[in-house]
Amino acid sequence: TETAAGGDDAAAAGACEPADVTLVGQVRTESNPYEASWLDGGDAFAEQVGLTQERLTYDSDSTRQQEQISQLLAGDTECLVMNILPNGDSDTPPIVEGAEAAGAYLVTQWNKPADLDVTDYDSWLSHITYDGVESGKQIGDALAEAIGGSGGVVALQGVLDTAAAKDRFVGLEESLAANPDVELLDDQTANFSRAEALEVTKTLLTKHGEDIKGIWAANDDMALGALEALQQAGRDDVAVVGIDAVPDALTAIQDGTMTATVSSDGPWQGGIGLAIGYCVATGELAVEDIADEDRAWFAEQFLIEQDNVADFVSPETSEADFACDSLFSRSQGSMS
Amino acid sequence: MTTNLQAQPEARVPAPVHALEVRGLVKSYPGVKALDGVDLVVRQHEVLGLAGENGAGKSTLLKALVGLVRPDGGEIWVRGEKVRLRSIVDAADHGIGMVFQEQSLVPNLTAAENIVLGSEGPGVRRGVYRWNTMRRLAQEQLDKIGSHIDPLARTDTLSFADRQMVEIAKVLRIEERTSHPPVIILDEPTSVLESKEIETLFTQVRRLREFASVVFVSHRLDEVLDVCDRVAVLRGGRSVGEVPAADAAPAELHRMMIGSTGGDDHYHGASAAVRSDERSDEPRTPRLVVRGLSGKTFRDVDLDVHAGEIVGIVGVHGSGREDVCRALFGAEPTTAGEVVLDGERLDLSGTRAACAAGVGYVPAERKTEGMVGPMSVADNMTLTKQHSRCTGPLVRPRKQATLVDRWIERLSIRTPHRGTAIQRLSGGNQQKVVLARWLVAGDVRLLLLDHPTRGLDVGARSEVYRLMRELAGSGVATVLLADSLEEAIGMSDRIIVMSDGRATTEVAAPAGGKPTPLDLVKEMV
Amino acid sequence: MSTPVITKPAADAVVPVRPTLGQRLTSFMPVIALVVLLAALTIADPGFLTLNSLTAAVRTSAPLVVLAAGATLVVLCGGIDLSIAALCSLATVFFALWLPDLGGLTTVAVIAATAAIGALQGLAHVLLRIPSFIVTLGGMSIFSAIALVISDAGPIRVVDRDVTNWLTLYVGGVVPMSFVVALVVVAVISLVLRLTPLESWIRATGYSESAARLAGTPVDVVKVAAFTVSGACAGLAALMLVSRNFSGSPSMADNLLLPAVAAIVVGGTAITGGHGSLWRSLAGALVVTLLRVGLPIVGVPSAYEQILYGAIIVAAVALTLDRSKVLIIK
Amino acid sequence: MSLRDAGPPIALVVIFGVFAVLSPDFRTVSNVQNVLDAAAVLAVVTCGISFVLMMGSIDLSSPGIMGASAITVALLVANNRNDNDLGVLGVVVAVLLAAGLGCLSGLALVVLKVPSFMTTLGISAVGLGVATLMFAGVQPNVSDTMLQGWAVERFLGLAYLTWIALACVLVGWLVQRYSRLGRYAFAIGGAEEVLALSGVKVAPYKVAVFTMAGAFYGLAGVMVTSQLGAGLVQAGRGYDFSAITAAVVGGTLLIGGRGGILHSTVGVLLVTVLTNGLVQVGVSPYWQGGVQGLIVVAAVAAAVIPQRRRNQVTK
Ligand SMILES: Nc1ncnc2c1ncn2[C@@H]1O[C@H](COP(=O)(O)OP(=O)(O)OP(=O)(O)O)[C@@H](O)[C@H]1O
Ligand SMILES: Nc1ncnc2c1ncn2[C@@H]1O[C@H](COP(=O)(O)OP(=O)(O)OP(=O)(O)O)[C@@H](O)[C@H]1O
Ligand SMILES: O[C@@H]1[C@@H](O)[C@H](O)OC[C@H]1O
Ligand SMILES: [Mg+2]
Ligand SMILES: [Mg+2]
Repeated sequence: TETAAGGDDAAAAGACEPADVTLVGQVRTESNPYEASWLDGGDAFAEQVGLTQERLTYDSDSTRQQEQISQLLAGDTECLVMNILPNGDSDTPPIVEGAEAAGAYLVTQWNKPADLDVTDYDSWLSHITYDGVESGKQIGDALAEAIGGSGGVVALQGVLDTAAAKDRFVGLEESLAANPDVELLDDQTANFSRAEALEVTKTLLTKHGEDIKGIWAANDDMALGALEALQQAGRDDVAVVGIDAVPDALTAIQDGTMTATVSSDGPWQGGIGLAIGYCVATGELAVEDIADEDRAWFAEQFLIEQDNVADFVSPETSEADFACDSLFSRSQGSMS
Repeated sequence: MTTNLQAQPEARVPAPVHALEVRGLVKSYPGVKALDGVDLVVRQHEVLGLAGENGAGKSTLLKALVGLVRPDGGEIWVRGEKVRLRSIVDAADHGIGMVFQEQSLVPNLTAAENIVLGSEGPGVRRGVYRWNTMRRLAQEQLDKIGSHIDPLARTDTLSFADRQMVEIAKVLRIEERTSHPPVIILDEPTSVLESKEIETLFTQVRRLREFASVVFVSHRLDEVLDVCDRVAVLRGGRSVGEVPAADAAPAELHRMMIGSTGGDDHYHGASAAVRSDERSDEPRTPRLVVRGLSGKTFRDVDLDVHAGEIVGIVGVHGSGREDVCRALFGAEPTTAGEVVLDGERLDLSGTRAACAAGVGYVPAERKTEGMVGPMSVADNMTLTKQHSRCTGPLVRPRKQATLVDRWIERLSIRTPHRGTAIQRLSGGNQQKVVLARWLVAGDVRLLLLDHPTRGLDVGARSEVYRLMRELAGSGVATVLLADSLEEAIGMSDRIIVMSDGRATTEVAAPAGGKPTPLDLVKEMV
Repeated sequence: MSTPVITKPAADAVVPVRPTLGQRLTSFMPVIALVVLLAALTIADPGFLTLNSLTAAVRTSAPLVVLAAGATLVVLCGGIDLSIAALCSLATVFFALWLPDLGGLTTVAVIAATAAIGALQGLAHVLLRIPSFIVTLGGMSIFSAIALVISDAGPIRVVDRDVTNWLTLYVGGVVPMSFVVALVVVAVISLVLRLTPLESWIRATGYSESAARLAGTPVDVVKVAAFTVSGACAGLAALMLVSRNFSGSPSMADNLLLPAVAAIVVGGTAITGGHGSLWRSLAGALVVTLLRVGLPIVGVPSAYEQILYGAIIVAAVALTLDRSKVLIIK
Repeated sequence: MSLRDAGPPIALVVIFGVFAVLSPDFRTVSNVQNVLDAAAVLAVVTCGISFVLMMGSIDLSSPGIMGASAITVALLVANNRNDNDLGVLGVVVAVLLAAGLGCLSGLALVVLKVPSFMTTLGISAVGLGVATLMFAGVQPNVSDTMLQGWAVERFLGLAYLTWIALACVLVGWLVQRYSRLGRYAFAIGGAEEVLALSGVKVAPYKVAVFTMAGAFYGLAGVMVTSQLGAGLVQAGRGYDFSAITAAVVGGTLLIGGRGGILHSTVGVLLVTVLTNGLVQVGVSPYWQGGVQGLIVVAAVAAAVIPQRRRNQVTK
């Protein structure tokens, strides 16, 4: 008894005609602006090479993600390119192993167990993420500065069992260590959700009242929920920071109601994963030629505040971003 | 007796227009022809009795008359006009209404709402309730039958008999609905009433005759003959004849019902059929000894039942006798007392322990407590004594089939097949299956029977009596909550009178020395 | 008995009892629904009907089948178990945590633990008389909290794959072992029910609890047993997930709750209890799986996918539910 | 209210008391206001589901229906996606759409004879699909001042939304007590077959109840949109189970024919006080869900103790 799924033609790199390549982008849901823009970026890249992208969503449901992928890998995998947002860290290994066994080209983003090494695999071309510790610290520092270096803040955490949530919180702790007069009054989870953030913030506002000078949110959706709560409580003296640079957050920063966010470039993420896969599949790039530090890397990110927000309002991806010879130009270095 | 004292429409116009006429009505269910060409005439201003064995097709016929059963063939004529009754509303518009065999009230509504349900009239304006009007409407109906219940009481807080009164009050609303004399159908309305309530009901029925026609079903044949003007008899889904009530005897009716000259009249002769009495002299330890049993609704009950003895318990509503039975079966918590069965303490913590100890219980509420409706006759019959169909832990379908078929035969249960869902059987036949449940293994030592003959026809009833005696003969101790005082007297060797949760008196009732109903009633009040 | 008083009525012999074609069909409806769905997907995308694809689909369905099978017992008893998915997630964490110490015994230990937890819920239900909906809804949040805390809110890698590897093999090269195990679970439970009094006890409890109790059916024991098996199945499903994901995580199976309940209902088991079977849930789970993986793979856009999913599960139940067994549809 | 119904209110008082003792932050007036404000949306959803539960049916459609209505209202009032500015009319249309979806689940129940568990689950998926279609990848943000004002402006210390919720509870109570629809919904839960025997056609009432429930969910979706200032597909996430929990905890049982709007509202307050109190007393976020589950089970257990009987049926 041996495995039936998958082909034995694994990683026969570079054999595909451009027209034979199948492009698949998979995110959690199309009802989240950031993730929807990711798929749009994928479409843009596909158009650029005269193909279409198959858009898959799994509704934040890990099992469903696995199910879709194993079904996908049971089909024709020879020239299959997948740009995947794993739901959580633990969802990455089975995806990677499935792709490896089937010989499909895979790029993952955001979530990966730290000890899973991309260079151990042939089909898993690259893993891209933003440095969560760094972004958590950057907005922490921005928050500290906004409240004048001292005072109480509360933290809204993301989905507790994701690396993004944990890393960002570690970043906040680093920032707090560097700003000894800023006190963390409370931390609660609002699961990356705007609605939950609204409720939790309301409760925290009654609990800590005037002591709250700032709110640190692990993403912009929660920051926006917190802003609503502040507005409803008639508080305009509280600084709010988030991460993701979603359009609404940028508007809020322009208006001055929000202090800072960190850019995550959805359209670029949607395109770049497919571009890496496409270049390898069509033989323009060989896996062996990808430098080890480009197999798992942090993408460039920017702290966005009122003074530079105008530069980010309409994120543009250019064809040049996806050219086979400049795929890794946004790298900020290898994940340690 | 109620011979035709009331004004009958004597004026015989050439073609008399009947209130209701049925011609050749046919209805089949999978495996059974419930109606096989029934003809029936209901005259204006008469009370027509409908008699027949369990499963003869009475309920089916009546349901067809109120549009609940769509007949396969035949005709229904109302006041000389051929009709098709599509629904109960349709029937009501034709002036036909019915009180069903199984109670049909919404338990969590008030009595008033139940009475006007579906025809609230001025009680609801533009979808909005007018509670005062509603109460008044209901009160009018209740007044008709002289009931004193609070119209705004929730129905599930009422006693069974009061609920029956609510049902009758409800069907009388039909008077308000039509200008013609209505036809009111009562399917076994008395089976759960006390004698006083029955009298009230009969007064009502006689009153109704003045402006309506009534169809009345009961298995108590003397009662049928008492209240009806004429009795029609069904057998096997066919009309087999009719008799004027004035000059018929129960035995004659019974003969028509079963289609042969049946044996002795078990109904009235019950007390005659009593077994050997040699054992009455020497004292023996009773099989069941109850001492000081107390619970929510009863206190300090002492009770002895010997092997082979049938002990009846009588008492009015609220006497607590049902709860004593349930307590002995572990289905009702007790607060004090001791129960010993055959020298061993009986575990009252649950029904399972009771079953294991050889106690059997037949509840009064057959539909909800006695049977599992969608399950087959066979599975209902072997539900308790699983070992009777098993070898070791394994079910043996063949063994079950043989066993069940034997009991179907033995108790003459009318069912197309042992695999038929029990809910498709007539009430009486359902009851036989429930009773058989305790007998299939032959290991029951104490039987607690709460109204075991409720809804049974005369034949089935005497069959059950015979069975009870046979069981007693084989040493089973029986506690009987009888359906009527006569039954209690006829079947019991001893009768305990309960009132207010206490066993007050004990009356011996040996064969040949039976008390009269009057004797008992004296003890009860 | 002496003289027969009641004559056998002639009517009994008239109409032979044989299930009508319609009745026969209703018991096959879940399978028919499955075939129709498969055909529709194949028409939408002819590439869908390949051996590889079917193999992947049944492999995918295995944990869902097991979860649904266990919960079917609870539903047949007239209750519901909303905790299966959370318990399954918790079990993946147990497995990952215990594996280093217990090695080969982990499988047994995890299934025993979830069975015990299931039993505990059953006991709370029958002893405290709390509706199963509430007990298991509470269980759901309690198990999630425990899983979150003991896992330190993150996935735990399973490095030693030897213990779960057998589940990833293929029987005869095509049938995934995990699906075979799921089939065995369904078959064994069904057989045990069929061959022993358990089936009639469970049905009686589901159709009419008070009648069952007054007939001496061990209602409470039956219910606790159903919850225990349901818990054990959650443990087994966890094993399958771990074998597939190489890790345990506190929310891994959480999203399988509604699909599992949908599988039970789509199979035609009455949510009110009494009527239904594990085979029906098996077919239901396959239908649900095909919808979950099939619709996106044949290229239905995600918004339309949800609309289609909603419409199809309702249509499937309309097809499979035997209404002669369930008089009132709530 | 009979003694039988007293359990949940007592539990509410006890839990409130315990938190008040444990946390000075909890027992402030502003926190009580906060609890009431926080209960508003759940109260409206629960109003709708209570009628369904009273019939003995179940309703899992609120996530989808709320999502669809949230996006609809956000796109119809003044917003950043288009030039619509329908104001109150937009709210009405969203509620009507929601009522239409509710009506669909009712129709599927009575026409196709599919259990409500499934029809509402299906309709929820359909609603989410419709919402996702309208969402089209770009967050619709509300700039309508009326809608924004509902969440911000206050009357007697409570947000307008809270007053809307109170009005819903009142309307629900009147419907339940004085309308044929309400009483029949109650009766359907008590003995559906009997209504048919009395010549009442239950199907239209069932459809009407699901339609009314849909309308309540629609209004709740609008309220969430007002609070968040944006139309979210996920506006109704989790409200299905929390509304059922609240209703059951308050004594509107799943078997039907029991409880009612006031019972359910007590349940809503109980659940909201719990959520708020656990944060106030500083229970770790990891444990909050678990503690809440435990207390809900305990509260229901305590509430059923006085009603316990030997041969009681518990499903
Ligand atoms: N819904 C049904 N499905 C199948 N068979 C039925 C159904 N209703 C009645 N029957 C069958 O039709 C026959 C007539 O039943 P019916 O209830 O009319 O008898 P009945 O005369 O009222 O008996 P009882 O005195 O016991 O009430 C019985 O054999 C019964 O099993
Ligand atoms: N006042 C009375 N006069 C004559 N007989 C009576 C009287 N009260 C009760 N009986 C008889 O006593 C027996 C029991 O009466 P009843 O009708 O109350 O039984 P039941 O309905 O099963 O009892 P219960 O409803 O106690 O709770 C019956 O045989 C009934 O005929
Ligand atoms: O907002 C994003 C969140 O939805 C995802 O889970 O992780 C990355 C975050 O930036
Ligand atoms: Mg009858
Ligand atoms: Mg009585």
